Amino acid sequence: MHSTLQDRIRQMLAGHEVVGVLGLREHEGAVGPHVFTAEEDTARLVVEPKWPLAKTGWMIVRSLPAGKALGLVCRGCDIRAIEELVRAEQIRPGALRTIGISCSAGQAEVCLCETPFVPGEEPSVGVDPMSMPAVRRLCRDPDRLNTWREHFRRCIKCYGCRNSCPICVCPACKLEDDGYVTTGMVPPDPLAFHLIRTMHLADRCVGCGACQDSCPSGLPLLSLHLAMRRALRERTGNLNATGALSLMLTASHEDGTLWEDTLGSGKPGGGEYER
Amino acid sequence: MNAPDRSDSLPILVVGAGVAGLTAAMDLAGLGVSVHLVERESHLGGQVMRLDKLYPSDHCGFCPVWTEGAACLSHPLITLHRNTSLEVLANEDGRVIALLATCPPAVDSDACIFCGLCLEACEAGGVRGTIKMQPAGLPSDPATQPVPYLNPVLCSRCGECRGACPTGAIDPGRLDKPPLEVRLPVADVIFATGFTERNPAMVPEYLADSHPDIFTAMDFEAWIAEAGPNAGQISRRLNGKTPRSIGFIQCVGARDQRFLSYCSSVCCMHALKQARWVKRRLPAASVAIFFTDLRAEGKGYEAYARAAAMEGVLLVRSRPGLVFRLPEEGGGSTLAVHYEDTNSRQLITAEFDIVVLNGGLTACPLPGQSGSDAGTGNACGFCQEPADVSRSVVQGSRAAALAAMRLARRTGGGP
Amino acid sequence: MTEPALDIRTTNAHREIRAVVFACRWCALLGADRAGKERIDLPASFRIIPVECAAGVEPDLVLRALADGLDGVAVMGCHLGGCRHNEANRPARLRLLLLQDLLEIIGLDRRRLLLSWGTAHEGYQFAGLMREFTAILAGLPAVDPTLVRPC
Amino acid sequence: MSGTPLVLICTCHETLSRALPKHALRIGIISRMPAAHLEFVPSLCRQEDMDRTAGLLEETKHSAVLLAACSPFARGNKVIEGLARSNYAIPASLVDLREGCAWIHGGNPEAAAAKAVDLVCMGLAGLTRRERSPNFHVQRERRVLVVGAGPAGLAAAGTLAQLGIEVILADRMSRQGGLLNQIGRLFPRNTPSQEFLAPLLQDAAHPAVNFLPKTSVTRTDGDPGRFEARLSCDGQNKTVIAGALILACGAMPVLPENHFRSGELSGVISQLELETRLRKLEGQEPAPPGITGAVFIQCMAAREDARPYCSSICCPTALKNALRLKNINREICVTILHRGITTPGRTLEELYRQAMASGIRFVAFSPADPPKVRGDNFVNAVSLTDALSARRLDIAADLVVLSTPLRPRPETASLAGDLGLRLDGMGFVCGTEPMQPLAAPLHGVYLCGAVRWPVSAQDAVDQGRAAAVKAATFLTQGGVDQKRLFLPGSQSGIASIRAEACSRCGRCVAGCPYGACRREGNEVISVSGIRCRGCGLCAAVCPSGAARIPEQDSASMRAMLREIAPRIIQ
Repeated sequence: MHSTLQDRIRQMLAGHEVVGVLGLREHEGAVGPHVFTAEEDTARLVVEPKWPLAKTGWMIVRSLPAGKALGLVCRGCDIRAIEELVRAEQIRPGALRTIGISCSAGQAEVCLCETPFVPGEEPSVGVDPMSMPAVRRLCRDPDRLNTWREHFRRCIKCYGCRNSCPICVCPACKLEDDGYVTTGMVPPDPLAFHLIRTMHLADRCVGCGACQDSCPSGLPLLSLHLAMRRALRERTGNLNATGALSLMLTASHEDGTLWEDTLGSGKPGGGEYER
Repeated sequence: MNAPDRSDSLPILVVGAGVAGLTAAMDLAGLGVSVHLVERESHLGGQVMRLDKLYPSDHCGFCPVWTEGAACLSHPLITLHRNTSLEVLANEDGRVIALLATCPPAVDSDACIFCGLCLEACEAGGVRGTIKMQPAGLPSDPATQPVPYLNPVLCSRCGECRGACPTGAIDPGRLDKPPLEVRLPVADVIFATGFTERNPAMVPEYLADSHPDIFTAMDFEAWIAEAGPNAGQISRRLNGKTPRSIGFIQCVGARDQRFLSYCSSVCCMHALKQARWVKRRLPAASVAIFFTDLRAEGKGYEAYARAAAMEGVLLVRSRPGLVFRLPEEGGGSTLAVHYEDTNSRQLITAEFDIVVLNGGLTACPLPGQSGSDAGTGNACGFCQEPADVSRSVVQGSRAAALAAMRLARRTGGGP
Repeated sequence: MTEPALDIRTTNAHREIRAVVFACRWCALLGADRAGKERIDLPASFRIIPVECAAGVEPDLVLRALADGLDGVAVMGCHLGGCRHNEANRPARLRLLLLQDLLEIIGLDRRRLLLSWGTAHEGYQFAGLMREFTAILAGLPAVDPTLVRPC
Repeated sequence: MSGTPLVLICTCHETLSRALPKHALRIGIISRMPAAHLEFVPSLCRQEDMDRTAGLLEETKHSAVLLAACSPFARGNKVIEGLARSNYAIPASLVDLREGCAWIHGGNPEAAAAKAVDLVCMGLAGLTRRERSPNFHVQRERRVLVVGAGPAGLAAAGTLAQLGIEVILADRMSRQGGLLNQIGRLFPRNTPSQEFLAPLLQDAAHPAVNFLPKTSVTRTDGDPGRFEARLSCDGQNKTVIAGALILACGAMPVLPENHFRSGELSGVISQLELETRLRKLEGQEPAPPGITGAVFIQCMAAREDARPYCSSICCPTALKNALRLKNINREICVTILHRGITTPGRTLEELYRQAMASGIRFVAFSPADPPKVRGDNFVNAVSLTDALSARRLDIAADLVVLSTPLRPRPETASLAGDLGLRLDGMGFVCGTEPMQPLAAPLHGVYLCGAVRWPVSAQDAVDQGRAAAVKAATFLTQGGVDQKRLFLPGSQSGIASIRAEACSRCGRCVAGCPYGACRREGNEVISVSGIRCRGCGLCAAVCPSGAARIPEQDSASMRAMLREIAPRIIQ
């Protein structure tokens, strides 16, 4: 598989389809992102460890002149992120040519990933995040508020989660706005800082785990996002794991409901209240 | 570009501020034509304000109308005459003159601040119950503020209330004043006088008026309205108990050679709406509609009727011949409806706790027309042809269009 | 689900409940107004902020309100199908239901966010909702200051 | 005093002082809002009070005024409007201390006073940060594009022309009149359709009406006041600019597809075909022989799961044509098989009575047991069970007429889609029920006739006139700020998008219920002032806080929340 991957990159470079291909390179014993421009370079291409590259790709593509494209070696989550960025008009369609690699079952388990594969490749086995004990503990346990409080308390407000997130590309961020998150306060107001971020990603998170990977305090942010994604899927009836949920929260959904309150008691005719 | 000022030309008179009249007035004003809108009641919106819900959206009845009414009140080109009736429409030398008579109520609802001091003053000096808080206009109208109502029969004209009122809103002296008459030359008249519900007692076999649990459709609407006396709860008028069964009898006095030969057009959907609301609030109650032809021809109506049937509303093609009392254990009585079931082809006598009589809606007569034929009047809404809200507002706009076209022909220019 | 009490000091003490109500001016605001006209006596626990449409209520602001230490937030709009803004309340409902889900995920009681679509349009209904909401909030611990503002 | 906000607290003729003691309010407010200047007034709502208030404001030069009075639905709005009329425009807003506080917390004066202080402080916090949406200028082309020249479209065009508005009347056919050209006579009065059309055609032959035959609309863009419609006129592309659009493109008949053996037996025809035959028959003198028994079957392909609606025109049409057959030859046995005769109202019910009186027989059938058409090459009978008597009937027939319901035209969906209009489950276009059934949610777009729902020719004409008057109203109100006119005391504003914060992610574009937010080229997302009605959905879904409604800005909302937040935490 590795060699076919290198072949495809060489083909891409040889055909001048792209100005270069972004992938991982082993260099002097360390692995890091690299834009391969020469065919012979590709010998040093590696695919491990998992390293979400969508955001790096976005940064490079942004500065490319029109008509130029970049190749990107990426995983299922990266492809979803790129689709999302194209939909949000952050990347010109076709400016990022993806070369997908599916993840192993082991990697999927680490990433709590339901869909660790790329379109066109043999689907590999994913995991149901909500069945994982660690996630259940965080999102179902009766004492979870305490757990989350301890986690949120360790936040150093480095914005690493936002900066690494392939979806967070806003030029202005509410997390830096004193109206929402008190400036100069560390750790930040958790209800505001972390939950606002979660709400913003509720219908867009691709589950890449970049936020969690980049968090110096080890906050289990991915579980939060995955739990939200599941909640949205259950609410909208869109239970296809790979199905795009994007814009679910802005589009209109008709159902037969007429009157509703979440207490379930103020309904017409309930009338147990004297005047 | 501003709307041309037509304030110098004669206004158009719109008689009736129900949904049709309101729409006609708003459309004309929107074209820059000045309008005088005459309403017999003290509130705008007409019969629709008495509806708790509208079919087929199940939208609250008053709310959309209330918005239109508010817009109408603040429109600079609309002059509103409340508590006013059109007495005579005369043709004098080719000019149409309307004679309006206004009876201002004892309480000026524009000045009243609803503080209730008049009540206290009256209770101290007068007969209890002489002044009551009640919504201006209709008891079930949720949009208007309850204002004091001075009962002209009980009132001793002592004037205590006037003394107590901080804003001078109440004046028992107004009770005895003759109506204020105004002569108004108008360019054109649009009638939108709407309908009234005929007393179903005219149909002897249905016992109307003789049992508290026999309602007319509009009474029942008020009885179960969320803004009504029971805050949306459904109970029997006889004893306050929850009804186990409710029967709706359609075409009462309508499509009937003895009374009104026509179809009132809105009652099938009206009954379906009430039946669905009953079912929503009392899922256990059995609800039946006895109809002649179920007329659900408008936009979304058939789907509404299907939904009603799905929810368990029993639809029976039948014209019951008789309603009578059945003695109930522990006193009182329920009602029996005697009908021929066209499905089983048997004569059935079914017991109902509540019977709603639906059908006899008659157009209000067009006022001011006796003796003179102004010849320019055109009618819209129910007074022209039985119509529901959606049809009435279209007819209202159409009447405005025709009046504007006549005006344009006369003055030789568009709006 | 009930929230675990995190701070003993804030649970037992008699405290003043504070909630904010974002009320759509076409529907819930009328209900609130009607309750006022009828002089229905209500707990003084809520403050109303009128909005043009429930769809204009930012979930972020709801979170901010909770982070400010308010016990609860209510968002009240028109009945579904009766929105004055071309059905804008339907996606709003989904957004806010999801926000309730989020509260539940981290362990806060979802009832801290009350959503009402058309059920608050009459005075007595608005009053009923407010009484019940206040009672529910009174039964919950105060929004834990250490969660709100970590020390 | 200049530059400070003024708080005017109305004591409602001292009736509120019991629940809200003045000193408690004064201490509470001044301690939290030291800059505010506080005054108690006995009343704000009488005209002289408003004049006095306006005079006071003019003298004292306060930066803003907060009126703490009663509910906007009681007198509050009136007070605000009264001030606005006084030509002294400073930021003003209203908080409701009566219905919203004193009257509902009378049982707990201490809490009521505390809440009143909060409400006033919230009001001040919001007021001092509040902004106003800029006024926008709307260009309104005094020209209306009417799509469809059937009875509805013709009536709309004729009405508009007489009101002095230019009309482009486009129809896909070469001839005006729409479906009426396929129909000989119209219910309820059996009017020849050409006679019915004549005055409409005459009105529409106005110089202000430009009729484009063989024209279809391929795309519509632009905003209310200036729509751009791309037309295909007899194969040629053309773009027209119109201030408003009227959709009158009608519906199409559902013709039988082997229903009741229509393809198989001769003598089983659609109502539409009967129209053609009747036209020939009615011209003949004396009455031609041939038909002895005619059976009409109603609700063909309607009121069933696949087409779950009543097409509303079929019953009166059948009655009219049955009567025409009777007029040709009284000896013809005419039977109408129905599932309930739908003739609501006065005139249609009269038609029904007339049909009964003329000897036409009515038999109800159940949809579960539909009539069976018998015959061999030629129809000779219809068998059915009378749903009321349960008797089996065999009715001799040499003509079976199947009712012809209407269904939406295929182009309706794309036309509606371009304008962001919703279709109902059946594919007809939706207006704004219940008070504006002919107005789309978007300003400047109106519906009439069968594009909205099947209607009679007369109703189509009425709707055409009604739609025309709505369009004329829209175009006439140029310069008048409709929003202020229609929503007195409204806080609704117009969305704006801060370019520096916008990522162009398009969430507002996807969510806006009026299509007001949109991408234009590579620029930031723009908002159409006339489309926007200030619901604020864009602001709620914008992740970067770029979209906002100035009147309902999150900064001022946040400031209000700060006033409510528990003091200890602050």
